[in-house]
Amino acid sequence: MKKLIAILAAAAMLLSLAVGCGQKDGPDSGKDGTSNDPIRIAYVGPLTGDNAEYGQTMSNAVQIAVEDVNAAGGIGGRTFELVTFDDKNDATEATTVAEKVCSDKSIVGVIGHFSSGVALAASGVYQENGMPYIAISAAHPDLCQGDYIFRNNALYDTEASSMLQTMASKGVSKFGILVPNSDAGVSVTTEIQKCLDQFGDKYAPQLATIQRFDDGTTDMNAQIQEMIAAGCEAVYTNAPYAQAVPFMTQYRTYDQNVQFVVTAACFSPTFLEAAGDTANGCVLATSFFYGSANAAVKAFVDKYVKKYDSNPSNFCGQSYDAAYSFFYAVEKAGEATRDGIRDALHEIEFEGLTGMMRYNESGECLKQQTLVGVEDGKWVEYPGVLLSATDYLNSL
Amino acid sequence: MLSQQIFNGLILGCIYALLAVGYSLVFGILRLLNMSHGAVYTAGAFMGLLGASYLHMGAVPTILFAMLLTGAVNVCINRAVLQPLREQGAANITMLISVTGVSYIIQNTLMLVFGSQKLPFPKVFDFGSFRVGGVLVTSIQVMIVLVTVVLLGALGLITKHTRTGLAMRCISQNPKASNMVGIDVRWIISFTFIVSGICAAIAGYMVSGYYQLVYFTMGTTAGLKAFAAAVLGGIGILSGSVVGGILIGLCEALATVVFGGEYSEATAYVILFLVLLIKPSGLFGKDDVDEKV
Amino acid sequence: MALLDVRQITKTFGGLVAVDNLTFHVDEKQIVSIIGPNGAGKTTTFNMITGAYRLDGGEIYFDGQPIHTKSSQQIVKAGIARTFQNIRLFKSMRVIENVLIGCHIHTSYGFFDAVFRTPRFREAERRAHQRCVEILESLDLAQYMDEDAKNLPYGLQRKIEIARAIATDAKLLILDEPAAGMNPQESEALMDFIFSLRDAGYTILLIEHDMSLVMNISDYIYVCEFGKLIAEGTPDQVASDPRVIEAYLGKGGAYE
Amino acid sequence: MKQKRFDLAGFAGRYKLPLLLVLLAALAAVPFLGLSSYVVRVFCMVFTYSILTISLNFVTGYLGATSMGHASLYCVGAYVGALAATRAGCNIWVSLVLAVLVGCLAGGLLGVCTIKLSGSYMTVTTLAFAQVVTMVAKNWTSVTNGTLGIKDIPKARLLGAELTVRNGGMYFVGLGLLILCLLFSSMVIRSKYGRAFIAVRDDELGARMMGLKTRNYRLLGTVISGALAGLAGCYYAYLTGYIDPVTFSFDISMTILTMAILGGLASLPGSIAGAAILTVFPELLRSLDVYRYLFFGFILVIMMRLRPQGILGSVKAARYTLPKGVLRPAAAMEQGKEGT
Repeated sequence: MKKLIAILAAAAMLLSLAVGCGQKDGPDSGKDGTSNDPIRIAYVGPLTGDNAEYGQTMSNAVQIAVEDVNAAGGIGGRTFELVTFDDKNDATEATTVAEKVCSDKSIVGVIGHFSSGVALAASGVYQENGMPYIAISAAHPDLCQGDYIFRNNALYDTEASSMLQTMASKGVSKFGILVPNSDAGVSVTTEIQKCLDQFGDKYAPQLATIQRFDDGTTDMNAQIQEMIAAGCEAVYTNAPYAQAVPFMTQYRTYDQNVQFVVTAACFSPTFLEAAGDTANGCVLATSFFYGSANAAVKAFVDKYVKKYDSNPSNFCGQSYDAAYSFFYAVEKAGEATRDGIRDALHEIEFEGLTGMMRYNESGECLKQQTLVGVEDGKWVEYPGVLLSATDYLNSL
Repeated sequence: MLSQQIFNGLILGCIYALLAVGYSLVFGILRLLNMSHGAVYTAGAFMGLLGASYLHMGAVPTILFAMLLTGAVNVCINRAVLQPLREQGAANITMLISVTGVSYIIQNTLMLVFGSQKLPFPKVFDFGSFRVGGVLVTSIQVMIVLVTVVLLGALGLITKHTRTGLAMRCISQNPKASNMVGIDVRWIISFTFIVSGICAAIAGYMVSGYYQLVYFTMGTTAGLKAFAAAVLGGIGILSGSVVGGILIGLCEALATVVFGGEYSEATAYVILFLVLLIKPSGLFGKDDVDEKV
Repeated sequence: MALLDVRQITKTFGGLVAVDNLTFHVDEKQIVSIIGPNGAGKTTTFNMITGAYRLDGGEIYFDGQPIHTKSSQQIVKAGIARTFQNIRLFKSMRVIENVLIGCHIHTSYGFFDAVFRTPRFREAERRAHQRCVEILESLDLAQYMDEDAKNLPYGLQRKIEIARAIATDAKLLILDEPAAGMNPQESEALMDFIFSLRDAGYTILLIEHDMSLVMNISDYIYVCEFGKLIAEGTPDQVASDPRVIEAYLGKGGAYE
Repeated sequence: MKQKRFDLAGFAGRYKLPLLLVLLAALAAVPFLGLSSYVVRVFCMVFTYSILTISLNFVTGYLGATSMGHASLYCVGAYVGALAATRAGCNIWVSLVLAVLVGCLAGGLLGVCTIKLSGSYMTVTTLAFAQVVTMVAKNWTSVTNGTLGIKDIPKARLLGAELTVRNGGMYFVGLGLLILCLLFSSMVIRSKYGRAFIAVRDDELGARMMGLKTRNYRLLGTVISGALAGLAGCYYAYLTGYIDPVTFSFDISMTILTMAILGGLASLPGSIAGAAILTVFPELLRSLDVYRYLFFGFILVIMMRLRPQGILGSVKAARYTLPKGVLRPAAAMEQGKEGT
């Protein structure tokens, strides 16, 4: 008897799949784009698994953007609605979810996917199904090849140039870099080397050593020893803060006054709490600063803190702007269809939380980065230190 | 510089050993690949965090608090999930999946309760650092070595010189026979799970104190390393799992120097493979391969 | 000429000499028993003959060919099959599948024959299954054919092990304490069964403690103690040999 | 007398052909039911994981050696397929053959490495093997393009037409590969090789005493498992269009192992049931978002409690099917009929 129950259970589950996802499709309004049902935008990202924190904070930011636009009466009288999906930051899940999102006619735009590999895998599906997708944290150099694929975060060449400018501004003579053995690590290293070749001998600081670590390791002592041996006065790492914080605390035990340069991945309140006084003096380049005086930024930060009682990170700012890119695109296109949005995205231009939002013909949005640092436990902005990559090259 | 690297490798090894010891206890007695041990270790770390940061208890009460709760969690896993399966005569491989399910449950519960963000863990046993012959040593590192030695000694004492320890060794050889001679197999297995939970809590507390960071998926890679260390040393041999852990820690540290950071983890596993090639039952494992015909 | 000729074989485990210069032979269609108290080296001798242990000295000839250097696979192919002291049937397989494993070395077809179900595969499988059905019917085990081996009573499992040994087309059957754990009726049935094997042309080499079985069934008996041969002869000679009595019953016991 | 139970497996055994044809017809109709490409893609993933579970069964189910590094063979197949497609411009059919051959080599290498090992020692070696494969994939940048992975893998083509998930092409490729793999596996298992595998699993020493070269069979098992995993990997590469070393992580190895055990070890229909359930369930729970894997954990624990031997684990027909031309002995006639 037990065998029969088990097999019936298996069959029931299989059946419920076809039913399960059938009714999840929303009203079929996307097609003509004129009926007055809410326009649905999807956020897809890691809500569980190792990077759950990033996924959840980004989807919070998009939720606030949707609430803001609805409060302002929506676009052309139509309100927006956010639908969230989990991809566990895994390429296989991401492609399956992308397929699910594309098959739901009521969804007209997608924001999300955390790491580059996952974003790349999913963008293939979005391009094939004609779904406009804005990536907000994947910096893989050749992500934006399809015309439906856009990106609203700093590319590695901007990242590399800002870092090198920071090293020069701090008067560092020798610096080292610590990168994860991942697509992020490899890409940033290539870009840094490219910049150094371009700068040639007009650029004083010298790259002493490149150290790598496996994803998931938190013990960096061995790499630190190599860097100390190479005589590094400053160290750059684009590791997420789960690895950056132990790296900095361990480094401080050997060398008190090393200068740390990190990335926007560390620009979050938990970084300050976790690093404590080790964070003092550390600097990073970001396109969003939650302490900035800008009114729109202040309003967003207050709403975010009230709703989720923690400060928004750099990714939150970029997610908010990505959501608004969709809203403005719907306004310009006059209709909520996927192709309409795709064409409109190229023409919109607005002042977002992370600076001027304008997508060039290949779908990239050139970010303007500002230098931010930690002084006795608080983030402080150093305006005007960083120039754009091309301006800095000409100034040399 | 090399001596500093070796010392760091030793500390990393002790960390793996701390975890491997808890692993080896259950592993030795039930021959079960206890995949949930990584998750229990994470739970231990979070209990430590609960005690230290939220309830502001001192170091020792926090450790006791963490040991108590994690031991209870581990024994619940045994009683609720594994014992019924054992009594049904289920194969070990079935329990491997139940235990994997348990590790999903624990990790996700921690995420839902404590949030998915990485939480700071207060500094532990922080009495400054000193130099010994060119090697910089911090107090927490000394404590880690001390705790590993003490833990190994205590467990060695329990298993070798107490009746319960004797019963544990009997059960690992032959559970049925132990039952026949009146050993309360159920209680001994639960006791083993409690001790293993306590070891996990200690390991969780020490490691979080060392890296000052706690997050709900910290147990996955650490759990695998502990499993590798326990097997490298020889299944069920406590001292073996410590030596195995230290060997893996040293390999990783030296591999970073020789090959570079990205090769360190793979090198540790290659060393493990080479040792098994030479001695198929681990460093100290008894060679029970050609059993009596 | 002897079917099995064992010459001065020796085996030591560390310092312990388990088998010490043991010599004996077994002729065609004979039932020969090796008896002796526990630890006399009987099973070790069996393991050396079947290639499970390496020899530390001496030679073994089967059908005139040296087999002490050969692997157990080659020895089984040469025609020696055995059963085990503690039954080693394949638990999750049916009775017929266990016996089919016995026929394994004689079912000759390649991997791709199996994948593409070539005529060579069909013919070899048909012949193997036919042979197994015949063996099972001859030992009247046919009605248990579909049962899982582990579900059958002890006596039956013994007979299935022997059936599996026969399936290897062996000339010499080595039975390692077949009567162990059997009640008198079962060992009586076993005796007739072994006689029927001998009449069917098989040569039997037996290790056994059940004296009544050994004395009634054996054509020739060798007695070992501490790895050394202490007596040999027909059942009557051995029964009255003082050294055998002493080895079994200790000094002073008179055995009329 | 034993209460007569409805012998489901025996029933399935006797009416095998009609049952299979009905199932096949149903599966063939799926892409034409107007289901969304999401459901079609889930089916494609069910096919991929079914082939992977069957391939794992050759090591864990039939040879009894728990392998926790199966994603490594899957990864080898995927990379061979991707490189053949991008670098050599082969179509899917050539890549599949290449992936199977290289899969055999990889399986053979794993087999040789673990030949002297058993139990947990073998398991940890498969883990080490998987770690090394990932390291090679990450660092051999000249060939595998390292951590950046291989993107824009061209779509499969048949007679000029492009096969994608949307037009159901890849669905039929997947279904075809699964059927091919099922036929191949059942032919191997219902032969002396299948019996030898199970004999080696139950009692290696006993098998050696029966004249079986047990090491050859263990090696053959891992080679077959490598070949089938290579097949699945190559299909996945064409299905997704992008692969990188992180995709084939330890989680994937554990998922495949869980599917094999949940479905029932050493049972081909069990492998498919396990793969189907553990691919479908996370999709069903998708609406739970954050709680998804909490539920998934509970499902695993409960499933193992209900069916420790797996859903189709110990499902066995009452009577052994003799090959044609072999008469069923009279004595076994009525014994077989009234069931075990």
